Amino acid sequence: MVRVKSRYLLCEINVTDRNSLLLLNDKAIAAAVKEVVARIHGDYGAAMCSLRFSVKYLNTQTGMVFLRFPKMSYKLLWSALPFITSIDTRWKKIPCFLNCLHVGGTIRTCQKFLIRYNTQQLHRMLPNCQNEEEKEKIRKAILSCSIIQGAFEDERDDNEDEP
Amino acid sequence: MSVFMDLNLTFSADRSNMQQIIDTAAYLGFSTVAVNYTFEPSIKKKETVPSPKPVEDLIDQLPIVQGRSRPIRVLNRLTLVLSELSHFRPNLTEYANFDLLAVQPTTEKLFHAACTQLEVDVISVAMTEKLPFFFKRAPVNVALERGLAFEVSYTAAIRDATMRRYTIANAVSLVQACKGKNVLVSSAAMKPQELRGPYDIINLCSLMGLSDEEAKRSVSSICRSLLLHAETRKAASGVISTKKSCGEKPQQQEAPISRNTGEGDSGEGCAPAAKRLKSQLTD
Amino acid sequence: MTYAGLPVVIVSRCSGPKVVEVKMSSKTLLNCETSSLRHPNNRLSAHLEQLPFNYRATVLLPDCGCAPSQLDETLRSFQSFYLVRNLPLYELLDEHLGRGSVCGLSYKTRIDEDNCAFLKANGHLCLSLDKDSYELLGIEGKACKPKSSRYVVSVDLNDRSMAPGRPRYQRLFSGLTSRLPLKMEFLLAPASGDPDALQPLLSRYEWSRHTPEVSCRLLTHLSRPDPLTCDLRSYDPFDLLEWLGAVQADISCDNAADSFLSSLACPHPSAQSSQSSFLLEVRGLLLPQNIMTLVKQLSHFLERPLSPPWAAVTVHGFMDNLHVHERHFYTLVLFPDHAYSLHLATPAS
Amino acid sequence: MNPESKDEPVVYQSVVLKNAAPYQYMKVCLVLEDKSTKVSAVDLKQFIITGLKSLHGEVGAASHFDVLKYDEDTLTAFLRVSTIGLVKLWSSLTLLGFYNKQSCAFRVLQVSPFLLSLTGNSRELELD
Repeated sequence: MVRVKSRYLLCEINVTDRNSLLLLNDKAIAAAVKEVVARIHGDYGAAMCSLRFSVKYLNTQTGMVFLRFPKMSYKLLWSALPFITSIDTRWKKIPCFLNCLHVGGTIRTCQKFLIRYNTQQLHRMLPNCQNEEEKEKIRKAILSCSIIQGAFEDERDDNEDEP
Repeated sequence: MSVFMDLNLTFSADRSNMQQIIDTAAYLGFSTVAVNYTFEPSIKKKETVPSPKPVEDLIDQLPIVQGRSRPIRVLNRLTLVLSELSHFRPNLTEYANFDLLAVQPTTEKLFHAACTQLEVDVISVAMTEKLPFFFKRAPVNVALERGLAFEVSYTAAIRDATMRRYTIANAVSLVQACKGKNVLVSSAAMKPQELRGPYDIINLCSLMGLSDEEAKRSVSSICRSLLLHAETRKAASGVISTKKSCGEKPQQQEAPISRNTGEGDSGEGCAPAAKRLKSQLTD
Repeated sequence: MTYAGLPVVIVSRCSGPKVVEVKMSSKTLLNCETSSLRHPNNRLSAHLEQLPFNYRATVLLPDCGCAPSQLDETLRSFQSFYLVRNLPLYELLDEHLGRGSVCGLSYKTRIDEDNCAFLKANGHLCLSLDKDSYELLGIEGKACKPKSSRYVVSVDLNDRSMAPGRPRYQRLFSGLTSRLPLKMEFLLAPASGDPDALQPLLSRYEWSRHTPEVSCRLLTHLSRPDPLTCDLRSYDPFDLLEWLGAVQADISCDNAADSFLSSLACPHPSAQSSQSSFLLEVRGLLLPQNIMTLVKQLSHFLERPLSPPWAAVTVHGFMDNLHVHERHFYTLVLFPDHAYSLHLATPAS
Repeated sequence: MNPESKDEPVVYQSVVLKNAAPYQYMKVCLVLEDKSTKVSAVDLKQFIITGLKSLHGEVGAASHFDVLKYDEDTLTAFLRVSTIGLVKLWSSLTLLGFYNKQSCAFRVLQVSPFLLSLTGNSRELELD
């Protein structure tokens, strides 16, 4: 079967109050992206965004999100993302901005990148720890990084939902 | 490249409107147009297939194509909106009255059937709604091999913003599925203001992901091969061709596919047409 | 260098033309050439020959102190041309006709859609055909572009193998009489200026005679590039052509940079012309020799007192012209010292 | 021109510019259902911007184009747009369907990278 090519964007949702991240869900983010694309790129953008766009993964703890765009129009759609200033959830409007960290051709490359990125972040946190207990926690987390794969869907998945 | 055609002008009983639409098409440089009759067959209501009006009843006078010295050619076409496979009756003689036969499948199953079995020329893709199915490569490839074309009509995109999104989105996924081959772009216009010129359409096609060359083909050569396809379909796979007796004076819609100049070559039969169709499609 | 910032600049001195092109997906093409009418190797006439059928020529005379009556006369002296209706193409193979005494092109045919035909002054008959017609004709030609479904068949009627009775002639003749009996409306002009050359044809077909239309427009308060402070040849060619286009289309160049409607401005440095300017125009079927005559007259005119500091001749070819495969025009800017700069444009559709 | 060329007028120079055209020029005509409607040049430009905004969003609306000339009687205009913005502008014109609730169409008469091409169209030659 011929594969329809996609691009995966790994984005970090930056908020002032980290607790508000917990209110987010896939739908709210997808709606925010569609809304901003329609505003910035009009009906054409909206049409391109209705094809094969989806929020593949969201971590409400870290604010990491995977967006899938069709390869032919990902640059156009990506160019609208910086104009997201807030995401509407059912409870409240969360002011935020998206920071794109990585663009990959498959979910797996993005996942690898994310693991490396998270490890780096943990390493940076380590010297800032106040006591031994916290340090131990982070060390454990670093060690566990290489095996937290269950959170992601299998890569083959995107081969199957070809239109 | 051959002449420009618009193979979908919506039929209207209003004579002056029809005249205006065809006049505008000629003014925009279309050498051939097809008047489209849409029919939605159902089992319950015993409706009859519409019969095409002869050109004289449709309009008063055939306009001259802009920049040329010949009049526009007007054909008829029937579009069946299918919701049940059994509604398509392949042997219906009424179908034979039309120069072109199109179906608009509403479900994935019907789309598959249209691509692989139905004896039609055009598969029309709905532009006014989000597609209820995906275009699968396999049936699309079969359709391409059989010389069918997929139709995108742009009038809906002019009427309304939501429709515009559906039109672009559906057209883009169609173009991806058939890799830009055999896409037919037509207007489905009901008013003269809804028609657009061939070069405007070619430019618009770039939004749908067609290359310039493919876009040009979609309003010219593909239309031409479709007409040949229709001719051979009616002529039993291109082997046997039936000719009307010469008693009738040759009418517009019966004229064989004329080579561009449309002059002096009416002696051509249907036999080489089948051969030419193939070469046209593979080039 | 002259055209700094633009892709290619090649300067070669007093030698033959040498052109280096940058590989890009080729679409718009602008060839700018500077030389002098007195230069022994100037290629002006060669360039003019490349556009065998012209539809319109204009002459812009900025700041002209005297009425250009002499040029007006030149334009009115151009030969008339004939529109012949329903001309079967095989007629052009006639010995007395298609052997260089007559030239012309099919009228109301579009090169991207229809079959077109051209009869050049050098006796070459060219046909641009779609695939079906090409196969029916059965004469060897070549595809317009690779993978294109259009073909060009070109035959030299002066060639010995094309003499009546020879096999190649017979093949073409029978092709155009039986297999592909093309009939077209044709614009024809006597290439040598002898109107009798057409007589055998005119006696058999419906025809009409046309003379080129000449008009003259007086322009006042023209803001124009000012060559006193700066050589005209140092302007960006696209800016210069844009300005010439604006003058011809009667578009104002006096816009503020922040104007809502248009920010079109005259190329800088510019000046208001102090005297009136003239724009002469001629429309019809113009041949390269007509243009050459015009250029010669113009260079005489520029030598006279009170004449403009320079003059611009713009010639539009017939759009559906085979030899330029796309619409095409050129602009010649002529100076009193016989120097010229020629801009040949080949825009894509 | 090189400074030497003043003393030496027989300099030969040939330059080829490929795809360097900075602008594209369009000759367009607005066709309205009600022929008596008046449209000013400013209205026209506003209308085109609305079309750009609806099809290509804020990015489209921000792209610059000039109305070089406009004839109110025939509703014909010359537009200038940067070469990269042509597809966007043209497609917006194509899909503009309503002017103040009456149906309309933009007829694109000619497009060229040279304004001069728009002044001489041999296809307009009428001899009949």
